[in-house]
Amino acid sequence: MPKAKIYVTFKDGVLDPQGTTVKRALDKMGYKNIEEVMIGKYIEVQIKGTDKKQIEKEIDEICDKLLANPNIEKYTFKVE
Amino acid sequence: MPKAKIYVTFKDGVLDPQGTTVKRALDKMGYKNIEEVMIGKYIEVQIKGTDKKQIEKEIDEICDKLLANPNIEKYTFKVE
Amino acid sequence: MKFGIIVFPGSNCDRDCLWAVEEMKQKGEFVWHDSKSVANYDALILPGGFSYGDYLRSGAIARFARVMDSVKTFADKGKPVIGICNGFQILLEAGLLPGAMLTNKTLKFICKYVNLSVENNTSPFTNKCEKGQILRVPIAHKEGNYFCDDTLLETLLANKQVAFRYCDEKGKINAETNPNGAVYNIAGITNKKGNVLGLMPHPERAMKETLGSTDGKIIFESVISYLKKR
Amino acid sequence: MGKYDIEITKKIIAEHGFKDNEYENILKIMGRVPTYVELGIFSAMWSEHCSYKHSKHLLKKFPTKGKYILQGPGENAGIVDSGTKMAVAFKIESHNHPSAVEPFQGAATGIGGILRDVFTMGARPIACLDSLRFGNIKTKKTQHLFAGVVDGIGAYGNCVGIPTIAGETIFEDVYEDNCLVNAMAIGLVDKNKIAKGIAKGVGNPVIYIGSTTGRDGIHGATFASVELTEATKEKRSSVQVADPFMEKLLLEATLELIEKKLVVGIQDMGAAGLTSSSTEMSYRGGVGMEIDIDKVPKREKGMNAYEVMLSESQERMLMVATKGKEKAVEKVLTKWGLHAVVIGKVIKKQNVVIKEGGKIVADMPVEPVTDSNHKLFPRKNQIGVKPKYLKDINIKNADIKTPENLEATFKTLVASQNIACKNMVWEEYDHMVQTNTIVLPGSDAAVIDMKGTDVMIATSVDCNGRYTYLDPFRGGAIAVCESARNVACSGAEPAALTNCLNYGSPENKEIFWQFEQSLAGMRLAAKALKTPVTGGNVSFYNESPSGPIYPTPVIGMIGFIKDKKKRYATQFFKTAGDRIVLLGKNKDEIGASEYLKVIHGLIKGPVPEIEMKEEIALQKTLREGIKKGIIKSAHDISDGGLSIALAESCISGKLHGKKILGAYVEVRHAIREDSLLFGETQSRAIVSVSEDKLEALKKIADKHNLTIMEIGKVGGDSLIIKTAKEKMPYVEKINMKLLEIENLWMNGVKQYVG
Ligand SMILES: Nc1ncnc2c1ncn2[C@@H]1O[C@H](COP(=O)(O)OP(=O)(O)O)[C@@H](O)[C@H]1O
Ligand SMILES: [Mg+2]
Repeated sequence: MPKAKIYVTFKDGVLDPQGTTVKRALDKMGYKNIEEVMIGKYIEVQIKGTDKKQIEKEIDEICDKLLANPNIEKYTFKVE
Repeated sequence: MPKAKIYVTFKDGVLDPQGTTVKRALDKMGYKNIEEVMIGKYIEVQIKGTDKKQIEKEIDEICDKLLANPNIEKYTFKVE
Repeated sequence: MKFGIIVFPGSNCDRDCLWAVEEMKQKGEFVWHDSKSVANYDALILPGGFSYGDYLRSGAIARFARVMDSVKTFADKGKPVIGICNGFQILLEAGLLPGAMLTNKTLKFICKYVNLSVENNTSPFTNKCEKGQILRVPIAHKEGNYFCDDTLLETLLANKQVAFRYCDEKGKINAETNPNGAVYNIAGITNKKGNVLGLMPHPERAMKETLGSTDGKIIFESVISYLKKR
Repeated sequence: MGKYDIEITKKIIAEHGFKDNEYENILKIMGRVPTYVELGIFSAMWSEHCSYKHSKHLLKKFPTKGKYILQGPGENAGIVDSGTKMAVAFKIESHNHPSAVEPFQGAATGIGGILRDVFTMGARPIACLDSLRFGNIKTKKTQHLFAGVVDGIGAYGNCVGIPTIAGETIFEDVYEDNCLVNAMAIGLVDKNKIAKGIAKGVGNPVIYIGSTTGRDGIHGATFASVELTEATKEKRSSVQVADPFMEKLLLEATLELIEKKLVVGIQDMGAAGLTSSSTEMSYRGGVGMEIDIDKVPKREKGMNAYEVMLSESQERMLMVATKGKEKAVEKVLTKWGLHAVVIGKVIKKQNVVIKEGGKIVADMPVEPVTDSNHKLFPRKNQIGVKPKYLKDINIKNADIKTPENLEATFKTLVASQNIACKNMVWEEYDHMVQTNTIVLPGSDAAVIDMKGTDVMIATSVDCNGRYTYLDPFRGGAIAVCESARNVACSGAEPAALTNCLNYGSPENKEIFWQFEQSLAGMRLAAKALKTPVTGGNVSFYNESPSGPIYPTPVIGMIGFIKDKKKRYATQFFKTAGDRIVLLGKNKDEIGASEYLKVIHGLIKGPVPEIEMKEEIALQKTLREGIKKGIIKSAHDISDGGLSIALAESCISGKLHGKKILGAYVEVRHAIREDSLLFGETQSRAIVSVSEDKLEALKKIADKHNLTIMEIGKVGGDSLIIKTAKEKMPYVEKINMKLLEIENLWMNGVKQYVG
């Protein structure tokens, strides 16, 4: 069955409280090379269908409507 | 600067309440083709360094120690 | 007056809101999220809780509940809608209010009494308050870190949409009195028209001296007075 | 039989952890070699965790009857009468081992389990309490466990909408590798609508509700019955992940089903999952059950009957409904987004019959699997032997030097881990949802209002494991007294208790002695205070390679304030000018104290004496004084002694939005200065009254034969304590600004956990 891999990340300029905290924790743990951490979502969707175009359209739709909040997040995906 | 892309997902057999709930929501919204949803984390780390091996080692370490919960999660990553 | 209280499967302040409405000697009714109409209410409350476990993002799934279309129509007619905590998050996700909610800067759930400064006393929800009045009301949330960009903030200010800001007991507003990292210490906003309020603090928990404060009442009093005049 | 007809070898028997002649008994019960599935069921049901084989005979000795008791031990939760239409269901349970392995999910699922125990009775949960024990907060490991556990408890209770209103948080080295996470839940149930975990009515459908069954937690009950080593951690099959939203759906649906009288019997699938729920429900109803494994909703492909029966996946319920009402049941469940899956039926033969692929894979009599009175049911009549460590356990006061600078001692103590404020814990919990929390965390007991009645419920969880270690009998008695005393400080009458008994391995005779003795102490106190035991939980095998934990019998106490005026007290001072009064007698006791541990580095006895007569006199005085509106604040003296109790009375009001208020105190005494300021002599409390009520208070105390002494006055911005021996002049021992004390107290723990 086709699988969509979806990546949801924060838009530029949106503060990422989790990323900031993890970065600070890593600092404290002695990982001095880490410059920046961004924590987003990785979503895998198993989807029925054979028409890749159609599937991509559907995935794009559910990302836009539900999986990401366009006010603060952006997304990319690939269908395999 | 090198960037590591990290994917954290649940180990097989571990309950994913978020995924199940989102799947149910999509059902209700009329997306009947969606068979399964898994929600994990996607993390981007900007890291200083030139030695790819070394960077990979460091990323692996922070995944294991901090970014993933080895009791229930697994991870993969790639350094770009 | 008749208040409709929208109940999602994971709402958990629905009963508290009903109780608060009844404490104010008003009628209240639960409205199941699958309902088609909310037309026969004078005001709506979207209560706190975890509508769908708050999985994915708080309020993200709730926004698609069937009742939300009629909530929009209700709001478009200029009738008062209050979203408390999770209700606020739902209104944001549904686009009834501008902006978005991020995880608290501490990454932790915070439940405690805070002080709010009333920024605007012309809305249906604050008309009984003095401007700058300080209200003691509890918060209880993990995702209450209100976010908007500078442009939106300017718009909010220009339209007097900021209803409440976190302050200390003397009214001082600064980073220290900001419990969750919200932009501009924002605790509550209204829509442009002023008839939709979203706020993170729980006025329904501050209705009685024995619960720690009666300051929540003034928000309900304001709505009731507004409805009477309408 | 069946496709998993694995040959039962010696090795397989050994792997199931059977001891002594248990396997021989199985052969006698079955009259044949058991199937693999049957063996698994026996192993789970006969594990310590489910069978209580080491403890049952001692638990039976607890007082269990009294004027308030509607449901004693034996059901999913105990129930007490509040005198209103609604009764109070409550229970405590441990989730120690899962939390040690995976703190967030372990603690979260612990809350889930205890909530289900309460709502399966038809009770709507109104509060949770948590009793937590970790190693030293200064270690990375403890900080990690602490953060995860607190986060997990909060995430779960907050989502379901149950306020977590009280608890305790204790740090002692012995818990470093074996933290304790005990959770208690309280619910309200209509007296006429109490549901039970019972199967009745041959032919009635057996319905499965909730989350899917996965491979998680297989043999959890057995796992809870072994010591924690690296090897057992590895062996642990995948961790259970909490789904609080599912719990919320189950809660609402269950209550609606019960309300609509669609339930014959219902029970959650807790320890040993489908196995224990099916056998226990059958046993209570004197019937049997047939279950078709193929119908059970599974999360993973290829799961067999053995795995399905032993899975401990969370958020699942088993219910028996009346035949013909399936549609009505389905309707309620659909409303909540759930499904009713009929997986079997009630049968006459008192056996549990498990089918898979059309074949019978288990067919076993219910009684010997479940009933501890059955002659073949395992029991271990262990006899304890007094531990060797107790030989030289007591110090002589004379060997301990009183510190020169008592103010410095006070400073160290007020910032020490077990005394410092725990607000960062309860602030992660929604403790106000449901708008009934009258006394928020940060006072001796939490008080919850029962709206629309003249009744309020006061509750507290307590235990001092160090006391129980140093003197199991007294420790047990004190645990009961302290929880009752905390409840009395709010003005309530203690009504009943639930207990979570956390110990090391019962196979160790010395540990078993701790168990016997502490239970004897608890019995004594519970009888004297008229607080029967309505149930609880035993958690043995709390050991790691570094040794056993302190014997830790955690008491969860429920009390009532019944009064039209609903008068209650909190621990902090109210008004400048009020008089400060010490209730109870000061004794020369420094043994077992926080002071002895923190300042002198000694974990030594003697544990303070406990005299039930004095304890009862104190509690009666507190209650009467509060009810009559005389006592304005009441705080019992516990960890850290008199000086700490005074300090807390001054500063803790700030957490409740009140001003902090200083105190000027002068105490005459005939004991050591350190005993007076830091000793933990029992049955004492600090109260405050307005000046004109002093006489009235004295009268009440006299009536109950309680020692009472006016020691000072509320006011100012400092805590000043002066002491004097007999006729000598007063000497100032402590004089500190409250802001400084508050700073130390608020940051003692916070500095390590941010
Ligand atoms: N884990 C916790 N959860 C909730 N409340 C807690 C927790 N730990 C401590 N508290 C609260 O902190 C206050 C002080 O606790 P404690 O020192 O154990 O009191 P006491 O000595 O009177 O038993 C109490 O109100 C208690 O409920
Ligand atoms: Mg106390």
